[in-house]
Amino acid sequence: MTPLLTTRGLTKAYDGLRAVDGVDFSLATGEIRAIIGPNGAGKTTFVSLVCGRVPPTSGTIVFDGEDITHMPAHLRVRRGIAYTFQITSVFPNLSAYDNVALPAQRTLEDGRAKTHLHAAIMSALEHTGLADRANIQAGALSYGHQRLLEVAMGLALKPRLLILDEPTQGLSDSEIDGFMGLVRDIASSATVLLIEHNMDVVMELARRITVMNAGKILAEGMPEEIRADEAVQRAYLGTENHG
Amino acid sequence: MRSSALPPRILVLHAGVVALLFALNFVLPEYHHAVLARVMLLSVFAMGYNILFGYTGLLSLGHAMFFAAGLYGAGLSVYHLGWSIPAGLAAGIACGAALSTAIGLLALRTTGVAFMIVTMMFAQVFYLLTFYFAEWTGGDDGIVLSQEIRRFFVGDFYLNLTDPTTRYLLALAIFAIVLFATLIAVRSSFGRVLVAIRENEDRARMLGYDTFANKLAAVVLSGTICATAGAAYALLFGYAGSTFAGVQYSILPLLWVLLGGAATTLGPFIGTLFMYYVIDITSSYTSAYLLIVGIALILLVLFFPKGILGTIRARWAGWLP
Amino acid sequence: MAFGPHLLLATLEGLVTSAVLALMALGLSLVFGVMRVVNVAHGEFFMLGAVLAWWIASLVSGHPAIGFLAALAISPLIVGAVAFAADRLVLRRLNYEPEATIVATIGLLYIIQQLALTFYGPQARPVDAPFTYRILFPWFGYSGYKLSIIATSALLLIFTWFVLTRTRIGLVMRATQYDRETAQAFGIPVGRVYAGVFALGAMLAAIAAVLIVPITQAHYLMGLNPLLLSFIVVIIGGLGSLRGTVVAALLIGVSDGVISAFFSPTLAKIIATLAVAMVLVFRPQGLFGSAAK
Amino acid sequence: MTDTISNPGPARLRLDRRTVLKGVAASAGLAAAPGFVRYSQAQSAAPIRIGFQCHRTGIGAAYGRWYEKTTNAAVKLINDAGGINGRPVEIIVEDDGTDAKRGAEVVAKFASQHKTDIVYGTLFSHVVTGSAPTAGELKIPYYVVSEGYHVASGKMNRYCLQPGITDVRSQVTSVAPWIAANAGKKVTMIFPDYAFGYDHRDYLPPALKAQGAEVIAQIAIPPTESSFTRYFPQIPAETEVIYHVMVGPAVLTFVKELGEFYGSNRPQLFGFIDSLEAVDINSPGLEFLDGSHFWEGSPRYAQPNDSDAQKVYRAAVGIDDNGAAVGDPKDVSTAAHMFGCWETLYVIKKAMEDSGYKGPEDRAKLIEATEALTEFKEGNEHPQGDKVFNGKNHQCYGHQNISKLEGGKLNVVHRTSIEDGHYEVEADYTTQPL
Repeated sequence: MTPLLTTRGLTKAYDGLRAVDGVDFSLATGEIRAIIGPNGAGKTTFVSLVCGRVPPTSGTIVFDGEDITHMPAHLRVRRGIAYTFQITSVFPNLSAYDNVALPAQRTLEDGRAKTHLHAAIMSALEHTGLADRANIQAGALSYGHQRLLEVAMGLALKPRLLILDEPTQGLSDSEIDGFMGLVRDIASSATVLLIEHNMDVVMELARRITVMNAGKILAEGMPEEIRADEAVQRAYLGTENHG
Repeated sequence: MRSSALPPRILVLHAGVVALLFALNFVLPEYHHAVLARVMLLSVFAMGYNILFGYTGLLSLGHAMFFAAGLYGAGLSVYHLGWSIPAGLAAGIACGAALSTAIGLLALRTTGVAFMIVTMMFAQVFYLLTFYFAEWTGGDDGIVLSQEIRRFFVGDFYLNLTDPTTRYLLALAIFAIVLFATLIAVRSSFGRVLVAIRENEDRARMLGYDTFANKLAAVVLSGTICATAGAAYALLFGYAGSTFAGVQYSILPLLWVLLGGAATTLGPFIGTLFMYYVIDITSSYTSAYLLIVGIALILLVLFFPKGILGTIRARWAGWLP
Repeated sequence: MAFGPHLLLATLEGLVTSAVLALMALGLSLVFGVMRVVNVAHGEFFMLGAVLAWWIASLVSGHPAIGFLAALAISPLIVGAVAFAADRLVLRRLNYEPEATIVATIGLLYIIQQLALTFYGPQARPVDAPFTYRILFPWFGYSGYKLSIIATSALLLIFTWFVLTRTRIGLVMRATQYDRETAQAFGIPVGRVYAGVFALGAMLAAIAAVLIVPITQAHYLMGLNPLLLSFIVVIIGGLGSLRGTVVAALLIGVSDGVISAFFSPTLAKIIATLAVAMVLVFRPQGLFGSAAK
Repeated sequence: MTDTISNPGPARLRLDRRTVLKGVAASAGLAAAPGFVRYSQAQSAAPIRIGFQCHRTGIGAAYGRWYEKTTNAAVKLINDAGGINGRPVEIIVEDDGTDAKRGAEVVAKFASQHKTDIVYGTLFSHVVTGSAPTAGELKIPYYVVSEGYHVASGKMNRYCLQPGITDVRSQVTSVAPWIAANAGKKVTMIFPDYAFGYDHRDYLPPALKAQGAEVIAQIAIPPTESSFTRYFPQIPAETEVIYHVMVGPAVLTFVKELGEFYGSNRPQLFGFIDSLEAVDINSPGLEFLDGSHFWEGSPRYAQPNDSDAQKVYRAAVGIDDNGAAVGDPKDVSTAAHMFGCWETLYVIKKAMEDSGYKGPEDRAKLIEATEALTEFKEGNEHPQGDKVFNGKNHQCYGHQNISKLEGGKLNVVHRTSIEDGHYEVEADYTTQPL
């Protein structure tokens, strides 16, 4: 099976500092993949390159057999790459409903048809348990609900690849449990790429784990393999208390 | 804002405003009747500005050029080419659409304060061009469309643009069309995207929107509406001059919109009306009316930062579009 | 006139424009850089500086230089005080919100302009230059005072640069510019810094005005054009970059002068404005410094 | 309609017939038009209301202030002498901000809010042009004191008149012979790149050509400019006369820079005093103008041969022998133009008396009565000098003064004849319906 996403020699340099340094990466359809690594390892930069928020210095990105290296971000989204932000960035002055309406109207081919749009919005909101909060301004929602709304917006994009950047940060334990259920649910229809610090969540959800350090891939494998990997332990032990 | 269909009370409010303005045609004293006709046209200018500034969050200081594009597009084609009044109106609107497309393509490469300055500079170029081509435009003196030209037949229907009632009703028609067009546009999915761009452009892009194309559409829509106001102004009031391309006519719609309430459909009208009467009344008592305008602006921004309608929406009527 | 001398004259004229523009734009740039406030009333501070210069000079008898120097010393102080008060009374209460401050400074513009019209009048009034010396080139004569403006402006710019980069005041300002919250956490009195920066920006405009008033006269509507030009300089130069501001002022001033040597006056203005607009369009981050935050 | 001008007799008869008809129409409309009731009830005592469109703010404010002073002085004299048709005159002032749009609004405000009988007093030509359509539509007589060629050109409408000041085209034409004979044959023009400048640009070259002189360069300065030196190299070296007509606050800069550029070795200078209205001619930097010549409508400085009427006028307006406000030598007047306000008010008075003007219903009669005027005699009503009036293009023509600046004063050295300013009049407003 051809992988959904591959990168070859992907590099991003800022003033000579290589935040992402020659990454070769491959992701199979239907996978739940976690990327872990210490702070500053280049995880967020890497996914930003994939979704097109940041232009690469060199290297190629192929999505579903198509070279998207120089494709503008919004076209990548239309091809099925969805990105949920590390820092919550819902539209605070719009209602939760309108927040979800934005991606939903974009994806629906018949997006102008109100009933279909409405159905799509409500389905995403129900999926994330926010249906009863549809008319509340997003800025007035609790932090946990804003994170969920972020996911609902990602879902409404009907993504083939959903990139979740630190989705559980700031959530309570019970919220995290619910969240993991949600991700598993999503994985039935989309490939998930997850940046996560919470190792419990990673071990629980991910089928494979990629470890990054200093802009490079340090290791990759099944959760157990990663847990046993000496290089990984060194990298983590060397930078204890990274959060 | 559950669905994009217009909720009844919003429809009633807007239809009610239009109906009220229509009724005022029959009861207003002569002077205020004439003032309101002018204010309606100027508030169309403000509504156009509001699309870009209020809803899309792009602060332009060059909208006088779009107003003036309509003004001259209509005025010059009627004056020099002998076009009919309806053709002149169409020419004015077309000029505005063409100019706003060109300006949008260039100016939207910038953001923030740079966008503000670039639009201001393009407007300055436009202003100077009206002098450079003074042979046609009449420079600051401008051109006068004679009364004869402004009395004409559309089919069998006689229109006399020098007649106050005709003028009032035409101004109202344009006002109503633009008001409802704005209402529909801002409540459509397109309007939602514009607001999303205003709130967080990067996020909107990551939802799959071509934000450049959407911003360009907003500039063109906004510029075309402003040009409509300009074209109608030239034809209804019979005058086109470079004053209208000056920088103060770029600042005025900003003030009107901020006063009435940015990103509210009726705010531009209320702001224009309010500002007009503040100047009109105070200037009768003192030549220092600019002082009063200045103080009023500062008090307003201190105590009603969201403008008149914006404050009402925030405190009492969240449903206002 | 032959082309060489023509170009020399155009360049000299451009340098004078640049010298005044650099001071004024620096004021605008500081206010924008540190406070993120687009001060639309900046041109009125310039006008106020010129009008006060006339008033002060008319109170002082004796050699014109005395009146001029008194104006140069006192006028910026008064303008600075007005700006300080405006910051405390209005801008601070608006929490320096971008849109609100634009409206407020437009209001301020109207107020200052109207007060100038009421108390100073609609006339254009000159201030005597501190000295009159006409430099005689083989092809044309040139005002010695104008050349002295270039030198004075250069000295003032160097002084400002020194203050901004080599003193504690500059450090505090840069810290505030970099991150308001953090600066506050480190015990920097951000409120006072803001008021001070706003006053300083206005004072720079006033100094520019006092320098120019012996050649262009004080008039209550004189603020608009310099304001527009300063905006352009600030953006072209890159926000908050002193070096960029100076270079951009030079570029705008001299190109304005030189372009006018080739075309009819109105066309020259059109071309110069369009050229600068295109620079902004195709290099939106300005010629120097990074993109606006 | 030509006989209306050449032979006022029959016109008067026809006016009367029309008056009757109008009177019937007016009384029929009275019940429905509350605005007119006041006039019909209190016709004899109610003042005649003149709306004064004044440049109180904006770029024309310096002129506006003196236009207002002159207007008040003239109205006081008119009222002291019994008013117009036995009714006092009341001036209602509205500021137009020297803005074309606001100008039109102000005219509408006079017509329908203040219900003034007429509108009067505008100076800046873009305000006149912007306001004229409104005046025409509201059928309110609009007497301007602008000196622009707009009214005379026929581009306004029948309700616009300029009976108190000669238009620029005529001014330019009348000074051209003197320039060619006394200053030089090769002329370079420097003028503002807007309407006021265009009148000079268009009409000086043919007028000079007729006198065997020529314009060798025209330099139009854009309206936003505040510094001029860079344009001076465009003045050809063979220039004998620089003809300059800058207006606005930048004019002092212009003169100073010209002085620095040329030093004492300068071509002849001929300017329109418009540049230096309300500016002290002895301001620092203006020394350079010493010995140069200016057009003046009415002389700023008292002249040895001033008529008694001129003395009365100066005393009434309150300007001293130097043309500054009595008691404030720094407050210099706009003497070369503001006499036009005075004279226009007296023309209005004459026309209202001729037409037996009673109220707004007589506005058409007032226009026709004004059109019927042909000449104004020098005297207290017309202190600047005698004038002829053309009822067809609604424009008056008078003498112009050429003054030399010497010893810190402007001394009149030549006074043109009315014929000097003659040009072919093509416009005819009297063919338009009222």
